[in-house]
Amino acid sequence: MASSLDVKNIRKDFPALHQEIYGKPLVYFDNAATTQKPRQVIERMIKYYEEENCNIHRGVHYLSQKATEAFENARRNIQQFINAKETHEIIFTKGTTDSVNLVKTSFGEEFLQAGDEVIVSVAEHHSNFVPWQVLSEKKNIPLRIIPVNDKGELIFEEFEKLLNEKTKLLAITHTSNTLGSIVDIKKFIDKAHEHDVVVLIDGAQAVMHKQLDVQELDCDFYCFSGHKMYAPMGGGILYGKEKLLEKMPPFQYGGEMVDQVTIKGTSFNELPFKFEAGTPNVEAILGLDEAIKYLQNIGFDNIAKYEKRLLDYATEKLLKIEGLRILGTSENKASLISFLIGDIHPYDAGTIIDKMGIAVRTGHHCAQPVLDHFEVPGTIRASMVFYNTFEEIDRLVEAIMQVKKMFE
Amino acid sequence: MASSLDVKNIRKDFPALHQEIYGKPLVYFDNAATTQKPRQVIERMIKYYEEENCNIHRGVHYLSQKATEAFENARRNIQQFINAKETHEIIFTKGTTDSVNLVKTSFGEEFLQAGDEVIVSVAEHHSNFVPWQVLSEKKNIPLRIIPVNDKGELIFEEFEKLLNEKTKLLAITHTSNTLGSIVDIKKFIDKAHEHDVVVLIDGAQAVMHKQLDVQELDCDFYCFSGHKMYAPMGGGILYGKEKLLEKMPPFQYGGEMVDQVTIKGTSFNELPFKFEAGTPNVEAILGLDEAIKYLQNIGFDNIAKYEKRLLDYATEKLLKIEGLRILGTSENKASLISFLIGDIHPYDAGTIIDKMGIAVRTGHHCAQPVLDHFEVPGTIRASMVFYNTFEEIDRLVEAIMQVKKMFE
Amino acid sequence: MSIQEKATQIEEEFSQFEDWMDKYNYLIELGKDLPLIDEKHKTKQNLISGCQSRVWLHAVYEDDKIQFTADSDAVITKGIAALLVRVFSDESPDSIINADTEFIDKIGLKEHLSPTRSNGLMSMIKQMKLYALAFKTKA
Amino acid sequence: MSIQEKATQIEEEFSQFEDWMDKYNYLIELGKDLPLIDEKHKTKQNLISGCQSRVWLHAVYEDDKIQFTADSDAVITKGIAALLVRVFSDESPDSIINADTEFIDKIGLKEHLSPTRSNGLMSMIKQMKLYALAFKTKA
Ligand SMILES: Cc1ncc(COP(=O)(O)O)c(C=O)c1O
Ligand SMILES: Cc1ncc(COP(=O)(O)O)c(C=O)c1O
Repeated sequence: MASSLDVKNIRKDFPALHQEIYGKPLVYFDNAATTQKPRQVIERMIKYYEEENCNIHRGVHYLSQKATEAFENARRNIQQFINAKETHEIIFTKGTTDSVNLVKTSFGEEFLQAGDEVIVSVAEHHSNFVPWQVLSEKKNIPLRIIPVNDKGELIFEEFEKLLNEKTKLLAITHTSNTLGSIVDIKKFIDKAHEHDVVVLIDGAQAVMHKQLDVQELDCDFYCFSGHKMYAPMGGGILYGKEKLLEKMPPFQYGGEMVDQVTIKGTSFNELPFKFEAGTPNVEAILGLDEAIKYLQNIGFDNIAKYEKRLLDYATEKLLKIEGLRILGTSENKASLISFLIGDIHPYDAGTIIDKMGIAVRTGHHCAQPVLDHFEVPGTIRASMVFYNTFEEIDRLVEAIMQVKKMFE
Repeated sequence: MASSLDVKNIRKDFPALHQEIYGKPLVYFDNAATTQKPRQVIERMIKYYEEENCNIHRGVHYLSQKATEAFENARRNIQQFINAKETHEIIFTKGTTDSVNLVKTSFGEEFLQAGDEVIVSVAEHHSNFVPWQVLSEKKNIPLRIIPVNDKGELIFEEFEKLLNEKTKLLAITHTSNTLGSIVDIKKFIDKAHEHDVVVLIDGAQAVMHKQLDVQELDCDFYCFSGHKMYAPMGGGILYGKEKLLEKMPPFQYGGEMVDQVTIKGTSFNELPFKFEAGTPNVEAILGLDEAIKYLQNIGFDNIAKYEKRLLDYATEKLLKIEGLRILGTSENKASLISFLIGDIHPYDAGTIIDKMGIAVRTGHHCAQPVLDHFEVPGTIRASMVFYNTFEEIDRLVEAIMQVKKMFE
Repeated sequence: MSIQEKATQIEEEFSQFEDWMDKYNYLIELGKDLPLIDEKHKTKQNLISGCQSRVWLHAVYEDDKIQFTADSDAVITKGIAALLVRVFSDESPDSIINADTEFIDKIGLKEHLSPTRSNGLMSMIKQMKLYALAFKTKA
Repeated sequence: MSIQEKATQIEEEFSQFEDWMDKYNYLIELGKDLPLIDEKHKTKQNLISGCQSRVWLHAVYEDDKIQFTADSDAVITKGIAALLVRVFSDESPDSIINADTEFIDKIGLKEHLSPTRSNGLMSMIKQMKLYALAFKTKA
């Protein structure tokens, strides 16, 4: 394990970072949308297709055996990575959205009744907001919304006020994709559990920045996506406590999730297969396994320290720009910055910043409710990870100065 | 376009075919489970991750634009490939199972009522059987089952008898994954439409063997998987007629499928995005696009002709083996053979055939109802495609002789 | 001037720019000349809501010609809207229905018309054609 | 003989085979020696249904020892079941609970014990240990 972070060498692992965009070296600051992949992950996928590709489970032949072993081994590694108690508490999904929808369907629609209440926060990504809103409308389950303060932090006291004996589920983000605020979820989970409230955490923006321990957190469900943590697209995780997963009905039907089928009726396979209908995306899961190894090899401490330095440097530099305003100013923040430049529209700013070779995201970041709260139509978001550099931040500052020159 | 099929050169495109298993060159006859990928497809994926990887849609920056264009371009190509009328009739899913479940949820649960009836066949893969069985139980919708004759063909006259004014949906396979029978679905579709019955076709085993035309067939839904047609895992297609898709509610919630979200309520995006929640698997779709190009380049006529020759050769050779019995003897058959060797258990046979370096599938092939019908616990299935050879069939025959020697 | 002539004129204007910055500066200027939609027509009904920027569009029909006015909250969107209004305004429904927006590609602004970019411009063009169709049927 | 001794004995028996075919032929032979489950115990309750093959398992407890009988519809599964029965039968609940199945790996049949292979053998081992546990608590 490297004792500190050698960004120059790390960048060599990421082929996509060495491109030119409009004749300028690419600066990739759209990591919260999706991360680039290290060659180790790409090579793992190639190896899979060149040497192992096979439909897994239940096959008696060599390749099937080998691919199944690799796949189930990945499940064990992911279990250890998040410190889940049981291997079968790791359910493979398409991504965070799929994971949340699974819980909405197999837990929410099944066990929540009219009159029960669900609590979310105003800072949720649509993927952890709309499913509950739809459930709320369909089953007449009031949706309670935790507000944020001016720094963009979930207000714990307001959450406490929303809690009552009707509350059955709390679904909140670990880290806001728009404001960057890291929520002290342990505090929310403990409080919720005092009232026997089941807790789902959207970890899509958290799990790549800091070592996770679901047993310590004691959350009931935890969701995340592979593609946001240096793994291929199309793979995600739902962690759920065995006790809950056991009693939930399947989400989709067909393939591996079935035990016995007769024209009279069907019995379902055990965990985790019960929730994994259809041919699984083996490639994406093996890639995720490899990505986790890659991160562990760099070391989560090193990553966290370096990303904090990037965040501090960028914050300082950006705040020096006249008229620039940062949304989300919690002390406990992931390395992403949402900002506005005076009255300049994010679309205008984004267009020019792009022309300068820098990929940032503009718009509502699939989190309209919290932008409504701050009364802005959108922001510019620069999200940085361990392969970004201080020089890249300087280039962003330059680009912003250019934007100001053109639109002010 | 090649005028006929040059298998020697084609095999060079498939790295996975050039492996040794137990010291013997691999014979891959498990193509109905999943196919191997040509290097063109693998290279497309690598290119994506090295040069284009990005979260698509709504991004204003260069990479996002480029990836979005490639993605939407793939949608247009797939539309043309199956001759759908509109681009937005192509919905990207995880695979066939996901596609069928989408229709089960957004059409079945929404528009079918207690007392309505659904017709499936006994030859369905679990993925097109269990969803309807579960719906049937949940909503009290009788499930009617089209039987097969001794050749393993769906009996059209029996289907006609099952049809009545209560029938609302017909969900049948285009090609049986266990028996190989190709269903004359046009006949079933026309008959069903006479009674205003909506028709879903499971094309998982059909679309890689023969050119498809959904407008000519006039089916209402058509489902297939990328990984069974030389494309990466994790991508599939639901084709649906605009008129039906328009009125169906979303399947999952979050991300791209949303239009406006407020804490008061949410409006949904238009087709096809309405059904595509969460970050899509761009890589899998670009890979599918490339796989289709690869197939078109060889030519579907060439593929069909060659695969027919393989099937005829294998059938002839296998039938010469004493005690060998083929399940599924329709004249109109895909290039796969399910068989039993005397009283030898498929597991025993499969284990030995594997040791001889040949990948076949044994067991119930996720199609238990039809095996119950034939009163066998499972079969051995060899499924062949255009990269297989006559010599490989000879090796299978040898392996079967070995099995007989050991167990008879 | 016909739609085609106006489009060619715009292509010529843009051909003088050597770098993207001059082009965008000119676009910003053009935005300022956009015949602005009357405040009273800036209604919810006339709003085209993209997820990146918003566009308002209004149309009047007189003497077999349509006159468009528009606005946007983003300056670049406004500049492109100005180009579209300039080309499509003062034209008959028929010529609008048959017109294409090739010139936008040619002057290197194609990316802003991507259907998935969601800045309101694609919907604006669609809306302009719908107006033309509606006025034609009425006429 | 202890479980460990029996396992070692099996390893020695298998070490004489040079190729897989001899090994499987021997396994087929062993299947024939499996103490077959009495037809009357071949009940649904004693059935372990894998999706590849099926296994029946029965257990009796006498003098602090468990005796297993079994059967399978597949010959190779039966051979491996025979090995498991030979090692685990005539042992005390405690030794069964603590035993492992390393010897199966060592003689190169590991693949048949893969939890996802679904031939009934993994569940058979689980079931043997559950019997041991049950008899122990009863004792
Ligand atoms: C006929 C048929 N339908 C459905 C499926 C399910 O496809 P998938 O596992 O890709 O969802 C398969 C393949 O396993 C199949 O052969
Ligand atoms: C906080 C948060 N939740 C959920 C999601 C949805 O993830 P995915 O699109 O991978 O399903 C995202 C990313 O877009 C996110 O940032």
